[in-house]
This record gives sequence, structure tokens and C-alpha cells, in this order.
Amino acid sequence: MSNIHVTTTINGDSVEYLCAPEETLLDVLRDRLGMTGSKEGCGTGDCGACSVTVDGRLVCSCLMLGAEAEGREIATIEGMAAGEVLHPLQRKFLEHAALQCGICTPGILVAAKALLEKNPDPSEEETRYWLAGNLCRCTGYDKVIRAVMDAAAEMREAS
Amino acid sequence: MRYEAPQTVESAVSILSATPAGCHVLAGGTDLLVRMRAGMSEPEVIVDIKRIAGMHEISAEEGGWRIGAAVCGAELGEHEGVCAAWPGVVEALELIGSTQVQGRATLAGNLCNASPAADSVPAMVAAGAVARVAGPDGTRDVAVQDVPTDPGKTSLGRGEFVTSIFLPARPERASDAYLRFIPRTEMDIAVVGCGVNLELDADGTCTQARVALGAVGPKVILVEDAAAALAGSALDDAALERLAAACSQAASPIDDKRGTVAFRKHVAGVLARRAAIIARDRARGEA
Amino acid sequence: MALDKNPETARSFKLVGTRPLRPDGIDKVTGRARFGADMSAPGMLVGRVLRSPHAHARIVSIDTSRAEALQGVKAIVTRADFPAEVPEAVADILDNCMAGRTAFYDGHAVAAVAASSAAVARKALKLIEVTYEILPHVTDVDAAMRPDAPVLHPGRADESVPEGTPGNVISRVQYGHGDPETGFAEADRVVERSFRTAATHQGYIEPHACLATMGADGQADLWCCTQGHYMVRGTCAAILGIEAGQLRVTASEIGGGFGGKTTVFLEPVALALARKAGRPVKMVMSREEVLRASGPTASTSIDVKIGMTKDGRITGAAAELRYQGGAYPGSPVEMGTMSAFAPYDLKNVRTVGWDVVTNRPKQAAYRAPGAPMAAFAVESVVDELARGFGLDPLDVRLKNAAREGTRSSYGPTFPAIGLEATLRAAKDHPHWSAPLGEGQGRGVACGFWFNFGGDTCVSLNVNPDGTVSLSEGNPDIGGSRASMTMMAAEELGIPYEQVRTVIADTASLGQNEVTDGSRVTFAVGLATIEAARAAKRVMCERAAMVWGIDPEAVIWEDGAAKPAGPNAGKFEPMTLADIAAIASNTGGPIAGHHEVNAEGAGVSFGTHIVDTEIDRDTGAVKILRYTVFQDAGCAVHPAYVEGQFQGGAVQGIGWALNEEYIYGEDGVLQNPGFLDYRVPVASDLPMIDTMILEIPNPGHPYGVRGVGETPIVPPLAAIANSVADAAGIRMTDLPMSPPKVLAALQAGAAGN
Amino acid sequence: MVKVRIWGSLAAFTGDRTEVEVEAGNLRELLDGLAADFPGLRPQLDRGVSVAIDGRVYNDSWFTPIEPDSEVVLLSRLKGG
Repeated sequence: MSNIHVTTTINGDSVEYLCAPEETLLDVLRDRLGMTGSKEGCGTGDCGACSVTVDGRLVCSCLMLGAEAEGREIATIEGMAAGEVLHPLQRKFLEHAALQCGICTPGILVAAKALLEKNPDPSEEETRYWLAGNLCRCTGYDKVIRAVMDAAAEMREAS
Repeated sequence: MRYEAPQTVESAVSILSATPAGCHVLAGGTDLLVRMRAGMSEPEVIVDIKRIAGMHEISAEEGGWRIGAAVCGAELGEHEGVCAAWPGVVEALELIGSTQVQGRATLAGNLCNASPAADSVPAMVAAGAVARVAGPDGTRDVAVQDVPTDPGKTSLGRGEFVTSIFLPARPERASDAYLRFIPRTEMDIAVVGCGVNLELDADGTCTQARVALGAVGPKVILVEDAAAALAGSALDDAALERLAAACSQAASPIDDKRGTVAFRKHVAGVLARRAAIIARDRARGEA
Repeated sequence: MALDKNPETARSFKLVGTRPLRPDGIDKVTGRARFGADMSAPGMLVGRVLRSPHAHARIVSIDTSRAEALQGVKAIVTRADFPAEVPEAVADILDNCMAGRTAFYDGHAVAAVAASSAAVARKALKLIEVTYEILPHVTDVDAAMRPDAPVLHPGRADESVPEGTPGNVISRVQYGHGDPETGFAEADRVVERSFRTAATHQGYIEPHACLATMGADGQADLWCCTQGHYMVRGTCAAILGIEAGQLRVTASEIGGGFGGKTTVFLEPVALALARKAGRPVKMVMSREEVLRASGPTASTSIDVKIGMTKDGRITGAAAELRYQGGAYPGSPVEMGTMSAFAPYDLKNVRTVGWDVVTNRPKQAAYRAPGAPMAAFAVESVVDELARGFGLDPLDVRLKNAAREGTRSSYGPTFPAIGLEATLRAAKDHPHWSAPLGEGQGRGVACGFWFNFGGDTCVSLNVNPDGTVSLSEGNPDIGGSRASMTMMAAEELGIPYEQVRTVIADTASLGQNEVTDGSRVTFAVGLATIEAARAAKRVMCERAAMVWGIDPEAVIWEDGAAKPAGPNAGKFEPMTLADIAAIASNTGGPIAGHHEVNAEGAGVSFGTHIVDTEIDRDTGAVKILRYTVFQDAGCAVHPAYVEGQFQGGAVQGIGWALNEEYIYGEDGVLQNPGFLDYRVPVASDLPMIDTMILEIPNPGHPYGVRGVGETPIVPPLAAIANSVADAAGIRMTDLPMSPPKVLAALQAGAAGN
Repeated sequence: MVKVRIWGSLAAFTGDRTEVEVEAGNLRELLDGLAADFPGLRPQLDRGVSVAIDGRVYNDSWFTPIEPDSEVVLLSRLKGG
């Protein structure tokens, strides 16, 4: 069982790592690269806490092998803020108290960002269906949905 | 375990042929990785087919559409041509899992996983879709309904894998629809799934229909009686009633954690009726 | 003693009641916050647990030799690695963390391994050979109470259980007063009905995780996600036979708990592995392990009988509650028995509860433990009676509502309570009178929960630059650092930003009760206020020294010490920063602290209204509109109070509609994953509207009541009542999953 | 003497009475008095109880004062989530 050498881009930085063939991208991010912002809530693609984008496409990093990242562009929660300036979604989540325990928050933020990049003006229903793969057990989703819609409105105004 | 990402079909076939039992094809990986994690699959080799040229392509062919084995649900949903011609197939694939899963899951993978509850398979069977299979003896085309044989089993031979799915050309006034029943609004495996594909003539009479059911038998069921119930009708209430009855009759489900026999048989008819109405309205250009 | 006879409810607050950003917010939106599985240590090993595949089996032998021989395996522990005798209070907990002679449920831990990598650990588990002798099993509560049921723990029944009761019944409890039979005789109609509820799981998104180190000198460190690191310290020390003072436990950020993280599962095992291996060991549960082997709540079987006059007066009420709490004694049946009829002012009431063991994982607390199931049964029957007489279900509840002076169904007389206020608010709310469409229905239900206090320590340090550091000992599970910061700043009269609150480890503060019983804002808030008051006293003394006047002649106002009046002298106020700057010159560092067993928490009530729509062809129930009315006493940070209301309601919606533990004939859990254990997803729900009522709790200086648990109590019945209104069917078996609703519709079982 | 209401199933150990009288000026004296007067209650008292005094619930605080006219109710030990 030999490790695989992977060269990829994470949050704009060129990254190289070695990983075992069966290791998921989530394992690589958390255990090899120390990027623990992506969380494992289920390991089976049912909770969305490990959401990242790969070449701009939202995926569960637990459902992708680390080896598959070769040559791809990965974006994680760690790359969402620009230095000390929070992304509007991050700011709105704080303003709306859209997190309680915060474990699902990184995944929801990554997923919401992917939504707004595809659809800057989502309806409540579109937002709810887009985020259906991100389980949150604390908030009942109410404030989460409000925060995403509010961030979308602010981003539309700013653009 | 070994991970291989060949760049050609030939090279993929040769790796697959060399380790027939312990070799698994990786397309979207949304089933394979879950099985591996649960210890249900322990492949010796994983062949990632996403680096093979053409696997991500959707191309027009003979009036229909050829969809590469690595085209994910999100990509298919963004393709205007396929969405216009085969909305039922597209919505079936798009129902699988979350937005995240849509970034990975493929028609070919859903087919080859051979789950009786696979969402896209009844829609593809109703559509008369054909899988192109590459193998040691070259390529062959197989009707989608002949690919799965039993839960988790396919008719693919040693060294073979699906390289694309072909959706045939559409006549005028034809459309399809897929509906499934799940307890929540998202994130579940179908308790019952139903794909309906219809063609109408100029005065709205159904000239041809294909109806397929999922999750109510060991593999997808193409319900001939249901098609017969619709063909020649104006898709009126009486015809829809016969359709529902035929589907409830044809369903041969089991009791399990996701539903009971009685529930599944009943809902098979309900969904067939509802899907037929959607397909009819689409074919009429009303939806 | 905590009781404050003079709550400052009349005073106007500057910060309390506002919505500042939470202090841990940026860490949590950037991925920096460290949760249970996010910590690592040099030389860390990976720990994994081998679990019983059988529902009930005698462990004949465990052979670990082949696994030990595997390269990279550093330690394996079985029950033999734990003390043979442990204090009685932790005996069941140890047996649950690592099985002794018997595996009592599918998923019960039987061995654990620490290895150099996850892959090696996985391989090692396969090499451990366990010989089981399979025993007959029982997972259903009613089946477990039959005389011929296999008995898990012969002889464990306590003195409350009558002679001749089947062996899985561990205890019996009875509450009430008056005579229900007399009451039934006075009724115009008596409804008697049986209910069942499935076991559900708290469903926190963060699986249990910990990182343990333990040296040969007996000193140990543990990092873990828990609702109570002091509880972890005490329990692990007792189980491992070490001194609590030698074990320092640090609480990570916690990814949800809802009661499920009020006990230990992995922690003692990780410490035992770390001790044996001499290296740090990290253990993280998979989701499957969480569902199979942590602590879901009880499944129940409940009979309710209520008599009512035709004008809506309840004349008599009785209930018999049977709760299975898994493989060990301690289901929350007592709490169910006490809370079942708590919203009502009853002359004649009796509840009987039975605690039953079965071959399932030992239940852990789940948000208002025991109450939602009891409320489901009682509130369904109240609704059926009201509906049967053509009465408004809110009017019926108002007519019978418990209020100040009511002798509660569990005994004590209620002080000022907010139930009536929630009912009136519900009745006046536009939701109650909004029109409904075809196939839609509206339901209402009430819920009650006790709140707790318990041991609490807070230290407040005034730093030389005039900032304030607050240390508390309760993990922040839903924004409590924000409310502590607010209460400290409010009391000191300084800006919110000037205070930073941290969760201290077990070595840094005295004993703290677990984050449970909706206690944190109440009890830790109370201790925070008292700690701030203590610091203010010191600061007033320092100012008095500087001014050369009596400390009693100095008051604290708007963040500064001031002379109490003209007679005290004329001095410019000294701000907190002024006093902090000269602390070294006036006696040394300034701090306030408070340690208390915060007894005397106030009870809490809520009323929920829900609209549903039924798909008559498939039995699917859709939640259209939802409104929560609850008394919060005083909402310190209203956004997080609303969040508790909304989150609790949605957990209740999941329980009502789709969540359930499904066991096969073989006693094995069939749905140990988020695919088939169906918690609500965003698209299942509407917005959850809330109305916070504030009837001050006289037991807290600011009037705070706990709010976290009550919101999960009403939804089960509210939804069942809404379904009854929409479709004329009375659902008595939770969850109301589509096959059951469809079957009820098809049976035309209206009113049956 | 303080009147103490106990829950129904404990009456088996108090001669079928659900209200008993105990000489007590605080919580500790109450619990000790109950154990002394009704030894059958001892196992339950050892497992733990809560006590409502004038409508407020106490778990452990021994020296919580109890007035002769206080309403005192013995409750199952409360547990939260």
C-alpha cells in the first residue's frame, strides 16, 4: 500500500501531499493538512458538514478520495474570509445568530456561497432546497435561511 | 488498495480485466465511498474514469443525446438540450442526494450501483435509454433495463464498464417525468419511484408510453400493462386510473425500514398517475 | 443559597435584551473553532472500538493475541483493563462503556484498540476474536414487560416494584392527588387511549470525540466534547480508579448535545488506552457508532384517560407510562410521570410510571427528558375531548390552566408561572385565526419543563488595563458565552466588548454541574452577576481608600465608583479602568468570584400552534406554519432565546413525523445513519415564528428562566392535533410516518 | 413539625400515607428525619430525591430553611438534558 503524491490548489495556494489511496479528501484536509474547519458529521454524504468546492462545484469532501484532487482547485471554509475581512455570509450568520453550536456552520457557509455564486437572488424555497444536504440540529434553520437571504440581498446591492 | 486514474478507455479496460474481482470503477463515488466506509466494499483497485477523455461530455447524436459516464447531476441539469428533451431523466438524476451529491453523482454510476431504489434508472428505462459498455472485446450497447440484474448486481462482464448513456431522439409532442416518494422533501432513498415517458399525436392522443417503477422489486420494472393503459387514450381520468391500477398491480415490493408492501403498491399507482399528468402536460407544451 | 428575594425586574437594562455578536463568532464562521475531533497531540494514536454485533450475548472469551501482534498496534483494552470494583454510581456507566460478561445491545463496546493509524486500528479490530453465546433478546417496551421476556438484569428491581412484576421492570413511580375515578364519574365524556412513541436520538451533528493522555505518574489530560467536563472528570476518575485532581479535563467547543453529551462513552476507554500505550490516544465515533452506541431517548407506551364536562372542565385524569431506557436502569419515566399533567389545574389526577430495561443502548438525557412523550399522549386526549364537544382547544386549556397557587400534578404549589400568558398570546396571535385551505389543519399543544440550577463557579478578573476576563465552567452549547458576557458587562456597567468570557478547564474553577436542565443562563448567569457584584464591592473599597472615606459611602453606578451622596464627599467618579490601573497600589489584583449551588430554578411553559397539510394519497404531512409562545422569564440575548425555541420545535417536528430507531427481529438497529434516521432538513420546514414572553423568575436577579428544553415538549401533540384537524384521523403511534398516516386515512379511522 | 407530601409509590413505606410529619428546620433534618421515621424510604433517599419547598425545587442544599408552615413536597430526583 503505497501513498499517492498529489499536487493541487487549496484556497488559491499550491499544495502537495501524500495520501493513502482510500483516504478521503476530508481525511487529507483534516489529518494531513491540519485544516479542521471541514467537519465530519456522518462520513456518508448525508450531513454536509464537510462541504467544499472542487473546481467551483459543491461536494462533500467525505465522498471524494484525496487522490482525486490532483490538479483541481479546492476551496474550503478556511479560504472564505479575505484576511480579516469576513465574507458577507459569515458576517450575516453572526448578525442573525444563525449558529448555535457552530459545528454545521462551516459546511453551510461553503454551500451557501456556492448557491449565491450560481444564483444571486434565490427564493426562500430555492435556498432551503439547496441547503437540504446541510443538516443543522440546533437552529431549526430559520435564522440560517434568513442570514443567507439577507447576505444575498446585500451582495446584490453591492454588485 | 491501489488508485488508478487512466486516461484512455483501453487502459481502464485493461486494469479492470487484470483484477476482475477486486476492481471497482469510480465515477462520482457517492455510492462506492459509502460502501467502502461501511466495510461493504474492499476493492484492491479503484479505477477513476473521470480522467478519460470524453467522459465529461454531453454530445448530440442522431437527434438524441450521449451523456458521458462522468457527467454529474449538476452538469446534466445545466444542459439546456437534455433538459428540454428529457426533463424526466434530468429530474430523476437531480433528485439523488443533496446539492453536494449532485456535484458528483452520475447516471452511469447510479445505474451500475444496481440499487433497486436508484432514482435515475426508472426514468432512463422509461426513456428507452441505452448504455454503451466498453470491454476487452470492444464496445457494445445494452438497454438500460438489462444492466441491473439483482440488488447490487449487473450484467456487465469481466473488464467491462459503462462509458456513456444514450437518450434517443424525441419526436414532437413527447415528454417524460419522474416522481419518487420519500418521507422527507430531500435526502432520502426512494420508497417508490416512477418514470413515465409519453408521445402524443396532434390531437393529444397518447400514441406510445413507457412506464417504469423503482424500489418495488429487486430491479427496475418496465410495466407493459401501464403502457397499454395509456396508449391510444386521451390520458383522461379513466386511462390514468387504469395506469395507477396497473402500476400498483405490477409492484412487487418488500416490507422494510423504508415502507410497507401495501404502502408501496398503493403509492406506485399514485406516483404513476401524477407523473403521467406531468409528462402529458409537458408533451402538450403546457408545463 | 441562590434565591434572590429582590429581582431587579423593574430596572431597565442597557445590554440585557439586546443582540450583540457572540464572542466566539468569528472562530465559528471561519473554521478556526476547535471541536472534539479537531485537536491533535504529538505521537498521537488512533483509538477504535470493537462493538457487539448481537443484541444480547454472553461474552465467552476475547482473544486479542492476533491483533496485538499486528504492527502498529500499541494497546488493546477490554473490561479486564478496568478495575474489578468501581463505585456503585459509575458501575453501569463503566459496563456501558466496556461490556463485562454480557453484551447487552447491538453496538455495545467489547474491546478497544489504539494503533498508529486508522487503517491499522481497523485491521486490528478484525483480528480480535470474540466468542459470543447468543442470548434471547427484547427491544420493545411492552414485550419486555411480559412475564416470558428474556430478563437482562435479574434482581435489579428496586423496592418500589410490586412482587410478581416481570423482571425487566426496574422501578415504579406514582404521582398525583385526589381520585381520578371520582373525577371520571363527574365527566360528560371520558376518553381513554393508548399511545406509543419511538426512540429518537438527539442527533447532534458532532460525533463524540476525545483526546486522552495519561502518564505513568497518574497525571492525565483529556480534551473532549461534552456538556460537562467536571462530570467527565469525576466519572472517569471513578471508573479508572484515579484521583479526580490528577485528571484535567478541557471542554472543546461542542457540536450539539441536547442532553446526549451528559455522560461518557469513549472517554474512560481513551484514558485506559493512553495509560496502557503510554501515548496520547484520540477517539472519534462514526455516525453509525453514535446511533448504535450513544444514548438515544426512551421509546414509550402510554395509556391516558381523561374525563371532561361538556363545558370543557377536566374532572379527572390518569396516565400509565412505560418507558424503556435501554440496557440499564434509569429511563426518564419519573420525569414523564411528573410532567404529564403539569399544565393543568386538576382536582383528581394520578400517573404511574414504569422504568423498563431492554436490549438497546442505554438512553441518555434528551431535551426535557421524558416530557415530550407524556405531553404527546395527554395533549392528544385533551384535544380529542375539546374537539368532541366542539370547544376551542385553546379555551379548554385556558379553562384548566395551571396558574399561581395551583397544586401541580406532581405535588408542589406553583408560584408565578407563565402558562396562561402563553395561551392568551396564542389566542390573540393572527396565526390562531388565519384561514386554512382544503386538506389543511391546525393544532395546538402545551408543554412544561422543570429547570435546574446546581453547582456553579464563576471567576471574574479585572485586568490592569480595565478589561474583564470571565471564567465559567459550562461548555457553551448555543451562545451562552454571549449571555454571560452581557450579564457581566450589564452588572459592571461597562461595554460588552470590554469583557471576554472563557470556558475554564477542570483545574481552573471549582465543581460545575453539567450543561443541562436549561440551567446555564439561569445558574451561571446568577453566579456571573454575583461575581461581578463581588468585584464591584472590591472596587468600591479601593475607591474609598483613595478618597479616604468609608467603603459604605461609595456606590457603583454606570461603570464607576461614586460617592454615595453629598455627605460622602465630593469626588470625581473613578471608572473601572481608573481603579484597575492603580490596583497594584491599592492592595493588588481585583477579582470577584461566586460559587453556589444555584437551587430554586423556575419552571417553564410553552404553547405551540402548527398548521399542517396532508397528502391524502401518500400520507405525507407537510408543516405549513409554526408559532412558538414561551415564557423566558427574561430574555438576555433574545436571538439565542428564539434560536432555542426554533431548534426545539424542529427537533419535535422530526420526532413527530419521521425520526425513529428501527430494530429488526434480530435486535439489530436497521437505520444507523442520517440517510434513514431522518432528522428534518431545511426544505421540510417553514420559518418558525416565535413570541418570547417575559414573566420574571423571582429566583434569579434578572428574572431569567431556563428556556432550552421546553420547546421540544409541545410539538409532538401539536402536530398530531393538527393532523386530526386536517384529516380527521387520530395518530397515536409516533412517528406519524407516511405509511402509518396513509393506513389511518384508508381505515377511515376518524376518532378511533 | 413539618408536613411532607411524598409521591404515591412511596406510601408503601409510610403506612399508606402520602403526607407525613417530620421534625425539621432545614433540608438536612428533613431527609434525616424521614429516613429515621420511615426506614423503608432509605433506599430511595440514598438514590436521591429533590424537594420542593414552597414551590421551589432543591436538590442538595442541606441548610435550606424550612418553616413549620412551609409546603414541602418530596420529588423524584430531577434530571435534565
